[in-house]
Amino acid sequence: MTTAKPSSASAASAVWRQRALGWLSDYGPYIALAVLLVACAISSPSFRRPQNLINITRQISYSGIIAIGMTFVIIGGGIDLSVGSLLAFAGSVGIIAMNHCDNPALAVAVAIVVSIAVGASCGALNGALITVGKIPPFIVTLGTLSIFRSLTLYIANAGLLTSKHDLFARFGGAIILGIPLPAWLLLVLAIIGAIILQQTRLGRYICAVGSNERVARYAAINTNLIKFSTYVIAGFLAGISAVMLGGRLSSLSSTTAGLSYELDAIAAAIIGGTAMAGGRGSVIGTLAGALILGIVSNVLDMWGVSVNLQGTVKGVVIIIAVLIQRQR
Amino acid sequence: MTTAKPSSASAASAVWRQRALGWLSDYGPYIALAVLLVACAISSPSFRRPQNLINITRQISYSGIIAIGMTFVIIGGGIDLSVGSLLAFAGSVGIIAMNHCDNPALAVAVAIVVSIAVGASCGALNGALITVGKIPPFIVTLGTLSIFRSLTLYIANAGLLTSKHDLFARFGGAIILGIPLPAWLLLVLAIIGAIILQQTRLGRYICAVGSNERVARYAAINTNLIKFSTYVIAGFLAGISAVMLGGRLSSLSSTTAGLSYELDAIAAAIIGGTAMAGGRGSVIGTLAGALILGIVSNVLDMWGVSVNLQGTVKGVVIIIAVLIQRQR
Amino acid sequence: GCGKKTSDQLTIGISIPSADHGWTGGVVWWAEQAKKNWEAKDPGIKVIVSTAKDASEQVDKVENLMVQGIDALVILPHDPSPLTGICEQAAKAGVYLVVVDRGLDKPVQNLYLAGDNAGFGRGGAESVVKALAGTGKILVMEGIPCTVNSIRVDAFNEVIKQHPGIEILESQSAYWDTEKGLKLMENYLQKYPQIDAVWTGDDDVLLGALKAYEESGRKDIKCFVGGAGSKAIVKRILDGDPLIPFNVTYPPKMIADGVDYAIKGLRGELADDEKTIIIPAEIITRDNARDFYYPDSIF
Amino acid sequence: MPEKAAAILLETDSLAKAYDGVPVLSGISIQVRPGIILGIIGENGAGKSTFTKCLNGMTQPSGGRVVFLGEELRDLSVAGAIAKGIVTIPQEFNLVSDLNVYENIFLGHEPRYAWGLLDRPAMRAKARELLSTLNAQLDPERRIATLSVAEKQMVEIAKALTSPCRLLIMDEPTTVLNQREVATLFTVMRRLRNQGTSILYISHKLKEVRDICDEVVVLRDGQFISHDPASALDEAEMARRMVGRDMSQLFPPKGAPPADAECILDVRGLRVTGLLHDVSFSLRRGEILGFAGLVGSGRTELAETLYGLHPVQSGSITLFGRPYRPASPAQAIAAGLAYLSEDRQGSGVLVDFSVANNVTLSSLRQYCRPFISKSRENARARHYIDAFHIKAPGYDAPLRSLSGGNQQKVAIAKGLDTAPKLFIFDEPTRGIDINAKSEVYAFIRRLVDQGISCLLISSDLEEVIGMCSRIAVMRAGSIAGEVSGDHINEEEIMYLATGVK
Ligand SMILES: Nc1ncnc2c1ncn2[C@@H]1O[C@H](COP(=O)(O)OP(=O)(O)OP(=O)(O)O)[C@@H](O)[C@H]1O
Ligand SMILES: Nc1ncnc2c1ncn2[C@@H]1O[C@H](COP(=O)(O)OP(=O)(O)OP(=O)(O)O)[C@@H](O)[C@H]1O
Ligand SMILES: O[C@@H]1[C@@H](O)[C@H](O)OC[C@H]1O
Ligand SMILES: [Mg+2]
Ligand SMILES: [Mg+2]
Repeated sequence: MTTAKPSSASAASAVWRQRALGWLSDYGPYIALAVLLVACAISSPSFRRPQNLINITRQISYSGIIAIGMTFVIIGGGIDLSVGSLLAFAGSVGIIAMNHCDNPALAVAVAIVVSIAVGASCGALNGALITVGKIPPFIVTLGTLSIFRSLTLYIANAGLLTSKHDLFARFGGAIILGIPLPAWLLLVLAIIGAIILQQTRLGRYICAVGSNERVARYAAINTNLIKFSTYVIAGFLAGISAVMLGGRLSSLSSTTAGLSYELDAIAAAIIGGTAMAGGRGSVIGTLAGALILGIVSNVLDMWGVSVNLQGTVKGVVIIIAVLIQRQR
Repeated sequence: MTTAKPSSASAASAVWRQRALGWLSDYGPYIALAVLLVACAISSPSFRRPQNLINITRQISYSGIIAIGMTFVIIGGGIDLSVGSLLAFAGSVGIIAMNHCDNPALAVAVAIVVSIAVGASCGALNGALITVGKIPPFIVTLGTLSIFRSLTLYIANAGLLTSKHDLFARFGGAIILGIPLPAWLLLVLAIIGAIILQQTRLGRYICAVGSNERVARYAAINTNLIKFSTYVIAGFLAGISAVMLGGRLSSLSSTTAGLSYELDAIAAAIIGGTAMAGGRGSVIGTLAGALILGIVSNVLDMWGVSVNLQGTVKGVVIIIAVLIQRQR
Repeated sequence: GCGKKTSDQLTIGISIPSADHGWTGGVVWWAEQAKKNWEAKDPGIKVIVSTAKDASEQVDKVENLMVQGIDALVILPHDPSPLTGICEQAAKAGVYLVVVDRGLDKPVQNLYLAGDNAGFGRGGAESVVKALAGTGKILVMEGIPCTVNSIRVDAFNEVIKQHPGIEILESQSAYWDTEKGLKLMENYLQKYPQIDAVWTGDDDVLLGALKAYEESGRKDIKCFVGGAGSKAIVKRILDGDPLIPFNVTYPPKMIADGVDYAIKGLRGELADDEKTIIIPAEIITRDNARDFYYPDSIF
Repeated sequence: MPEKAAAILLETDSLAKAYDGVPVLSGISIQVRPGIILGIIGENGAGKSTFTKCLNGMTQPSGGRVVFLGEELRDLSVAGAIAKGIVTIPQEFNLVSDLNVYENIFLGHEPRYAWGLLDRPAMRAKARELLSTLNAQLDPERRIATLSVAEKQMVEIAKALTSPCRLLIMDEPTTVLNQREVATLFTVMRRLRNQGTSILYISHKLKEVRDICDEVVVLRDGQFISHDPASALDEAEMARRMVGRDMSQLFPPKGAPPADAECILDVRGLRVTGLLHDVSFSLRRGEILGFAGLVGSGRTELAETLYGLHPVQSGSITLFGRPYRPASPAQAIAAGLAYLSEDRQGSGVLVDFSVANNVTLSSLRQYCRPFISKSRENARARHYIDAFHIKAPGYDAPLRSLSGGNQQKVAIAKGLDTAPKLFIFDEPTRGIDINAKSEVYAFIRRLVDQGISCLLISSDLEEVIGMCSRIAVMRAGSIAGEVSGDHINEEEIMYLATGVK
């Protein structure tokens, strides 16, 4: 009996091809980021100015912080369309609360605590409707997207809510070691997020639930609690982002604050390698995804591309980034 | 050996409860619609005026037509976030094309053909990226949402595109037997859609692919072709909706036409009983879902509810409508 | 005007864009204000406020108002062409029509009430020219693309063209949005080493642009010109901010004025020849800023 | 080698398949004559399913040729295979759970009216007819989601029989069927064979292979081993060729618990709405209590209730001397229970997770202080890989790349890692090969010897009889009776399970 061995040359090349693709898929977002950075720096002198790079870190930080939460939600098998509206709502309530305090330091503290508390509670509401109410996440958060925005308009009379304390603006605009505070926060939160995701039980369980909820339930994981927690995390981070954004402008527009941040956050997570179907993803990848989006948008301004066409470039970047990773 | 029979009383009541819930879930949208209609008619004299009811049918028809396409896409296991932008793009190209014709009748024909062709082709692009490119539908259509809108802004210089033919407005505003043309179209398209979904192989295959793609593939169904076709259908219907909307307004705004129609369409489909995860759904249910949303929005106006709070009511309606159906 | 209904119950419908940015937020606020004031003052009057996120929704909303039997419609159209048809229908049905701010394609209205958009653009341009003494590099941040925006930008460019010493570095849309203005300005500050003046055509955007400039620590820009007289900017003028020498009014209160005119019109208190009322674009400077400062308004 | 008949239906020539460059099949050259039933046997991961997938278009071979009716098949698609008359009943279920029975049976080739619309009455009638030839009482209108595993298998078989078929591939069709259902299936298979259809029949039940097959091919590690008439091989010889050495004893010696062993589990009058009615039994330390019964008799539900997955309606449970009413699997595990589920991929293992991460899924708390210690996790995984002879590229390989039997071992390891005192096995050897089976049996025996008690649910009567000293038989949600000691035999169990002699 002759056993035809697969030609070893072709097998070896297949192995290499496979490895290369696997590698591309694992490190894809980082390679893309590096290539993009170099290309932009070469093509635009304004782009490579240190201050511009610092600006980019701040420009991405608000939706980037939200994208971290989105990463958890998506890995857990869900989606949260409400985070943008939630940012506006949490921030508005925070500003209203702070304006009731006369002591500036206290007022800022109140804004921080209230915004984050509102964010986390509204996230908990999403989570409860999804787990206890057994309604698909897309629907729940589509509903609360509308509800949170509408409540914001209502409490702000559809206008702008302005903080009466200058300290709030100084806080939101703070620069530490040359880097803006929100950018620091983004970095720190991303590191904490990465540790939670990779090194803790919660993170492992989130992956398990997103990968196959039934298996997770049979493995004695409280799947409802895990899913619930991802929405609380997302809401909590939306609250943090709201404080930073409100502090930056010392005010929030009830109509436009956070508008369509959810789409940017989802795009960042996906570009960063998180699987839309859940079960797999990385917070640092999301950070890279947010940077890619931010750099593209920045360099288009630097190149003077018509704003009308910027959406096309953004859309193409999203699709291509994912296309490259899917080749595995 | 005696086999303990289940206590027949409790078993019977469980069976009844099961049946009642199953029934509620199957006919839920229609019952909700009926209850809503009666409640609104009783509570608001303006609501029950015949002209108002006719107005509602037109008001829902544009996103309703899109919702039919969305139903196919969702049942097939996908999602199409780009339909709103696609409406704007297809309609804008249609108006530009028609303005090149001098004969009014020919111009209207050109607008119809071009809009529908652009809609179907862009739908085909979505479908190709999803099936051949193997990119998740959410990502592809998130990208094309951005791309189609941006291209519309570009060709329209971010402004308004106005038809130079009055016939177009007369066509879009046509009333047949007391009912507006787009409402007729919605009805006819829904019936055709329902027949396709329930009585043809295509419809059966869409359900199969949405329920379990692997199984469908092993049943020798060309799953890519089936998924592809759902996006073409969605694009085609977005094209039809674009013509009707353009005709109605005699113009299209590149910035706002069709904006967030995708969310209304998704909401209508889900309220109408289509399963977010695919595999199950009904076009007539979607029609009921669109009517529910349209009636709620209309009656809030009639009741004089604060405009800022209308979003809250809409969000709550979406969530409750689905909550009732999930009780099965 | 049409029928003189003094003693009758009058229903006024207001149809406006939803608060998609600060100024429209102001419009919504003033519309609610008009409703509150009139209904408190005159039991014979009912005001219904209706907002719409885009032109096609606005058509639906006007239909819904008409079903409710309005006697007058005060409308600030999203865009002229899409709303012309339905307004024509309303006028035919005998509704007293007041069009505010953005005009229609056909003059079917009883009264047109608007700010001076051309004057708005011109005023901005002239003050920039004056501050730069005829030479310098400027940036333009346009608004949401619509008629109002193009009238203003065209008028602005018209004036600038006559001053060859002034170079427009770039003209992009900031969508009348503070955050977008902030980001755009941050990027421009990196891109252009020398900027002499900025015209944002809107005070919301101006707030963002100012913030970016202040944070950059640069000192080259001589003036920022916005417009519409938002309370935040008027306050800074009042406080003597050297960067903001000037502003043009464009009061969102015009929607409330529209309601007043509609009621007068219905009651036959308006002269029949009063067809168009242009609210002049008033120039705000440090000297008269106090007259334009409404701390209680939301805009 | 079998004597050559006039014509050859199918011939493979040096067929090879590699996944990601790793060869899983090489040099397979086999001839299939028309009108025979050819058994294909081999250990888990031997490449049986892969071989059939190369024939039915589900995957493309990476080397060699397939010749069907004298024509070489190239770039074969599933549709192409079906069109040529190559029909498959795959190993994992292939039904659309949102559609009903008849819609599934005709999926892909629905009868239609002249104008293209579906002919539902015809589908319904034909489906009913097909099912009755299989002796399956099943309403064609029922949704797949509501069917039991065995019912689904019947639908699967009916589906395969709708298309005209020259080569029928059956990948472990009987794992979920009871003896009567198997007998019906065999009747159908013989009928098809007599009509000229050839059948490739894959099974780990060697007795069945001997009963039904005309010829037998043995694969081992992706290599062809032998092709003989079935009559030439007995079960021991089949097992020897599969494994490559002598298989002495499948079942370990039975050990009875000491007479004075304490009762650790006592269930009295247990009721679960709609599922269980008045279930009572008890279990002593170091005992294996078997649960037999027809499919759908409620054994899985009983196990799941003990594991905290269904709310108890009434009745009492005493576990280790304490009242026990679990509200969640977490409470069950805390009380010392482990449960191996019958639905491996549906609720047992995460196919995207690595071996290590699967093993620690239920016991992760032990590896956290407070961060997960990956090295301890990996060490643990290596331990199980060695102890159970799990064939895996490494502890970090995703389960997706393991064969069914090896996935099953990982699932057992996962339960074991919670250090249970009572282990419930639900169909522990479903779909695993004889070698792995004997390992699992030995393994269960070892657990019991260490004082862990077991409930063993199985539809394989040989298995419960071989392993248990006492067997509870369930019927329609309650316990129909118990057999023990010398009374343990198939007749007695079937009598209790069906209620007829
Ligand atoms: N899609 C795949 N990717 C990588 N490896 C695979 C894939 N499918 C199967 N394998 C590997 O190929 C080998 C043969 O698998 P196959 O499923 O054919 O075995 P089998 O004989 O059917 O086993 P079982 O009796 O457990 O069903 C196994 O080692 C398995 O790990
Ligand atoms: N989702 C469902 N909906 C309705 N009935 C169901 C559902 N799942 C199972 N059943 C029914 O519940 C009963 C018990 O099913 P199951 O097959 O789990 O029992 P079992 O005794 O564990 O069988 P097995 O021998 O396969 O382990 C069956 O009659 C089955 O038809
Ligand atoms: O929305 C516009 C506003 O921002 C501008 O300042 O004035 C005119 C309005 O239409
Ligand atoms: Mg197999
Ligand atoms: Mg079972």
